[in-house]
Amino acid sequence: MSVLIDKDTRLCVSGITGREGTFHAMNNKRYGTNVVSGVTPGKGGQDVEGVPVLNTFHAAVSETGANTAMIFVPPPFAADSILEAADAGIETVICITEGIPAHDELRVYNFLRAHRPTVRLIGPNCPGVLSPGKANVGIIPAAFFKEGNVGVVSRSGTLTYQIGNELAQRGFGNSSIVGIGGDPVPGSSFIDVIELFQADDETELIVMSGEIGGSAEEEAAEYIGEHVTKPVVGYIAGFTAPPGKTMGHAGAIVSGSQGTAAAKAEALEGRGVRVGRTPTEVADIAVEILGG
Amino acid sequence: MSVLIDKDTRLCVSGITGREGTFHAMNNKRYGTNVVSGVTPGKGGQDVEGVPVLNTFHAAVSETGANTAMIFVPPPFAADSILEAADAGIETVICITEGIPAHDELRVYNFLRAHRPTVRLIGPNCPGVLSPGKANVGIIPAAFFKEGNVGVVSRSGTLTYQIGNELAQRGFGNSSIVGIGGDPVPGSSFIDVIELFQADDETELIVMSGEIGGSAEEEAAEYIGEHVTKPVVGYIAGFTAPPGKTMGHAGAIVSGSQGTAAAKAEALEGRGVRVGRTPTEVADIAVEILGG
Amino acid sequence: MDLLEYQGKQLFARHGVPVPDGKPATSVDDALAAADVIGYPCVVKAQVLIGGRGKAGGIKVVKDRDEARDAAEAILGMDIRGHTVHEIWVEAASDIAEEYYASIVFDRSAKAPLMLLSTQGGMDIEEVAERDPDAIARLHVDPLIGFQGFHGRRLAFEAGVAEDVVRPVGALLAKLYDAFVAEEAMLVEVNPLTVLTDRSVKALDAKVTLDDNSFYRHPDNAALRNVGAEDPQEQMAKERGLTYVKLDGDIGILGNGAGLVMSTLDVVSQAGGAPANFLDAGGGSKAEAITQAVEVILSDPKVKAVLFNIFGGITRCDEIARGLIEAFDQIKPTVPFVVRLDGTNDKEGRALLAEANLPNVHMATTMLEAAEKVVELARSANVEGRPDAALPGQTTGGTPGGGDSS
Amino acid sequence: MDLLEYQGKQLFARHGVPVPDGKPATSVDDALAAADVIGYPCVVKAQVLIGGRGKAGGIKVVKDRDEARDAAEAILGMDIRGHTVHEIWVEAASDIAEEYYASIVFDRSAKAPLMLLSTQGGMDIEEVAERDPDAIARLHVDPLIGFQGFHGRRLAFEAGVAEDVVRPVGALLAKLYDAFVAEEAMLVEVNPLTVLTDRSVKALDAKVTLDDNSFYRHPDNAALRNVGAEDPQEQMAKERGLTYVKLDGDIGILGNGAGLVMSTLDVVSQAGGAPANFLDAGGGSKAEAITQAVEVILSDPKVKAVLFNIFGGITRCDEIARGLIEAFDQIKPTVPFVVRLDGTNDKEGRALLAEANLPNVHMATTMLEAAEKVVELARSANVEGRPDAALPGQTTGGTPGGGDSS
Repeated sequence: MSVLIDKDTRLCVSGITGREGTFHAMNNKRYGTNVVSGVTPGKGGQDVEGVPVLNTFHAAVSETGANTAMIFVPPPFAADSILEAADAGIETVICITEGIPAHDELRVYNFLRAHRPTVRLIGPNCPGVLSPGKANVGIIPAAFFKEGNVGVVSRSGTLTYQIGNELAQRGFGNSSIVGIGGDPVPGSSFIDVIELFQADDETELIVMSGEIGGSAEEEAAEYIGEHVTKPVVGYIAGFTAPPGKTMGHAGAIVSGSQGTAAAKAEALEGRGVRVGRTPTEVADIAVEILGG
Repeated sequence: MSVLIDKDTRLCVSGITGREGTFHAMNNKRYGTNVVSGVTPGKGGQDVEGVPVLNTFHAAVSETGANTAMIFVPPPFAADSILEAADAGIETVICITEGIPAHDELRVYNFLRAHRPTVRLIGPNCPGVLSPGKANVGIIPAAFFKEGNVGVVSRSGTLTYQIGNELAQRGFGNSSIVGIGGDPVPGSSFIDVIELFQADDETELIVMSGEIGGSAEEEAAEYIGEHVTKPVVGYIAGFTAPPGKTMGHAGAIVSGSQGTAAAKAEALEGRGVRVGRTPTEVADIAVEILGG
Repeated sequence: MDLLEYQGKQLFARHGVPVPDGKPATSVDDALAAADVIGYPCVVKAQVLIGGRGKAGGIKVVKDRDEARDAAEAILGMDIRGHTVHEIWVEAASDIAEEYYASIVFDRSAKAPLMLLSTQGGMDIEEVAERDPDAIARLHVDPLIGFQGFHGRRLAFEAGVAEDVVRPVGALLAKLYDAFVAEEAMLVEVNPLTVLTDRSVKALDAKVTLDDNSFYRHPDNAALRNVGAEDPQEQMAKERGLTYVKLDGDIGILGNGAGLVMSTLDVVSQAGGAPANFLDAGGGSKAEAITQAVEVILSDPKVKAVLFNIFGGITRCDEIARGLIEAFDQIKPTVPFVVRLDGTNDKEGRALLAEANLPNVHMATTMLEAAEKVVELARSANVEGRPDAALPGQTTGGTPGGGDSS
Repeated sequence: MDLLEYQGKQLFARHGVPVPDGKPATSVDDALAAADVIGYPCVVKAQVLIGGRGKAGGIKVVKDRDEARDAAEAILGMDIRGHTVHEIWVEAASDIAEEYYASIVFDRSAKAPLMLLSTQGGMDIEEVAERDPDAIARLHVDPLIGFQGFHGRRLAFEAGVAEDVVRPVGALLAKLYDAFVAEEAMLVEVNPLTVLTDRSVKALDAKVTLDDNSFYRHPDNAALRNVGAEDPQEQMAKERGLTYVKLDGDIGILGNGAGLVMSTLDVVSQAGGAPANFLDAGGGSKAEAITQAVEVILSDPKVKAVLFNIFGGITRCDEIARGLIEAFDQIKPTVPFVVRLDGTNDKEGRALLAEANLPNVHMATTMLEAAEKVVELARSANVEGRPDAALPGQTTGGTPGGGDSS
């Protein structure tokens, strides 16, 4: 098994006719992802290297049976595209777009939770989801990862690659890699994804990679302490980040005494989660637990 | 048993310090309703004939254990008061106020359904709820009704009294009388209340009194056909109402060919519901079914 | 409240919905001045709250001042299906390439605004719906998130609007939704929604119904009340704060509670009578309101008999009786009354009426009995040729047992 | 982006939040002209993005023109905790009866705006929260229904504001919420929120943080960028569209991906080094961006060594290598570089660098190794007393193995 995406994924890519959209859609397709369609308003009827383009997500669902969306449109159009996908009945929406206004994210998050509770949004501002050997939706470079039993969930893209690569070098693969994104209001939290990994037969160990800002890691620590029986290894980036500065990700900011890396590591360790101080150490701990 | 209100009802009255608010709150209290408090912003600390007044519903819940609200404030303040009651944790909100803007009702309805799904709103623009012998919340003149096994649900106040009175004259009483109100977007529909009566041990027969406008009666007919095993007697007012005219209730309007009394009666009869042509005939049918 | 076309367009314009330039006028001179400013050719349009203006000759394209004068003269004062034209709207002529249809309805069943879009504009949408339901794209907007870009695109693509105007049509729908929400409308309809030959998109007609209950926060809308277009009795009732609807018959009806009054109309009809009005005196009516209500009912010259059907809840029957006595004192009605008083303080009310011994007032004990009695009285009045007018303060005499003479 | 007090007040005023009259000024003359219009007494306030202005002498009440001149002269150019005062705000004096505190925070955990109200205004709210948490009333507003009247009343009653101002304080909070949502703020804070002796309610200070990502639809807010207050390197980076944060150390850092760069800072610190900056070259960086990034990093005269830590995903390591080669060609850096290239096209990238044989560029195979190496190089540069400036285009020579001489 795996989480969120697999061989049953039928992907529709919003923004497929853009340069980046085409590039990554085709990349995902080459990996084996079942890319059934794309959406670009006004380009319905065209195709992108054989993948049909439709005007709306509603048409993509009814005409191509899409069940998963990848959002690859610029920030002014992203919230609309997410809502459209959800309205059309898409179950899993993975939004890569970076730079969506925080108030848009707030509205989308609250609307989906209350009005479209069965829809799962991953991202925005995330690298996507990879289930090695099954499907890749997003921009995660699949070559660094192989099938295995480590589930990875992370706020950061490159850091995920770094950790995944170190695991791979030690012979371990992944059930799924989930980038939840670095924005202030991610559609899915650590808890949401950890819950999936806990329920996933294939996953034997969970790596969660957090960073400064917000309290998602603290909340995850609480949740892990109460609900997770699988071993979890943590990492937190940003111990040396100064307060009041946004560190690249819109969500990565220490506000006053809130959201520090130290507090997050402490919260995790307080719940028995081992926290590596470098990506290498994370891989070492994972290998040690799995008895590599 | 009874529905919505009973001896466990702990009522807080919004607008208790107004002339009408005081009159009906005291009337309800004399009937035996447990009126625990009232809310009037700025008059916290006062009392109305011994009933403590608080500034907010939150205080009313935490300090007086209120679980039911009666809203008796003018239209510009009613939506706010309903939302406040729901936010404070009140379970049953009964709104008497007439003249609330339809768009306010739309927002309140949709918000409560999705974000406060455990809150039940009765009204607005309704006479309230009476469970004879147990509690009275609203303006229904309790003297015309006695305890019994007929559940009544109605869009109209006086018509309810008329029907209830005719039943009482024939020796039949009521489990509960529920006025759902005559507005375009009632908080609870016929279906919501019929579902309660169907589940209520005491209720043996259900009378639903509808009127022109909307499609609530047609939807109820559908529901009754599929889910209701108890006998239902119907009444529809407005057979002679001209199209395009609002007949007193904001919701009572035939729009084009939509919402006519004939169509509603037909829908009910199509599902095996006997529909009386006059209030007297409704009482006669009920008596006949109950074998009086 | 329904708005006239031009009021609707002015409301649209406030929210950025594109409409042709235009000016309202109530005289031929004003119309000519407007046409001169707007330029020729232009369109002179009758402003009435009824459809079928075009067929009735209420819309004329004019190409110069003379034609404008002829059109304004012909249209002002014209009767269109019972509506007299008091105002006209002079509007720039449009070079139309396509006619679409768009509307937003307050959908009570779905508890959400329902948006409709069709490329078959310019005709009655109910006909289109019957003939070719697939020609109408429709969707509900969740009021908590509001109109999103995708709503407009979906409607436009599903309705099949021309590819080059998908975007402007979507933008117009967004503005229309803004107007619908901000002005608290129950209906906004644009028929036709036109694409001009320059491919710009404009609302060429406007039908707007506003929610009267929202007027306390929209004083501008409240002021739009098109008083001239209202029935004189309805206007009189409105001024007195009464809920009154004029009907065609000859039996005046007063009751307390909308449901009970509607039911009373039905029962009177079943008894073979024809109600002259719907009048809900409301809950907790006081004597003064009753007196005013009688005044309004009797101001309709067709009324030959009046039925009071009261089931007192909050309403106290003694107050009703006092109001009726006062009305007889002030107005001295010449038509017979049937009164049914039940509920709170009914004994006291009946006692008061018995004591007052009003002329030609008949008591009934049930709704059905009351209905049958009033129908009978109205019928005999017709037979005896009661004069047509019984206006307040006016004594007509001649009706059996009525009038101030008794 | 953080706004200056007066920018915040102007933003408040647009949404009806009551603020005292005032005018901004950047010179003593302008300040005097402003004060003359506003009238005396008035208040001259330093506009800087840092707290503690009052204690530092940056706020002065003046009762006439002479005092106004003295104040403006003293405050303009003043240094307040490292911030130079370039602008002042001249404001009508207020007769204060009570000082409250109000704010709205974009609460990421609750995914909703969090509103705070306290009667203990005029002091640091975090201190109040610690000393007397019950003194702060707080509630979340569901963003789909927005601020309701009851939110304002509940906050006001729970905070214990004076009974006579419950209503105006609630009204102010409603407007503040409007501003928060309409301007897409991450924070709006009013401290103090004052009740004047005439019992009117006014925002006497304004702290506003806007969401930079929303600027595409708020061109007016985007234009507010208080460029003068920004660090020169950060300004330079912004112009080039780079994500850069200035830090205190001497090791320049470049990586791809915010998480990886944060992690790199941490690892360098663990190795005993002090990063000079955070620079995320982003996903899919092209050679040109890398060249510009090097320029920005080296514009900081404190930088003594630079670490490139690249794990290529979308980013191709050969593009990074090309950018670095180009940067050396254009800028001719005089400080040592440590480069770790991993991921997509890493072999090609390393081959390009090997071929280019750039002066004083050291390759590393892991992040840890790279960090240790760069720390060592920076340390030896310090020991050898490298000159302070290494601005682009400027050749300094003297550093071992660096410079254009090699």
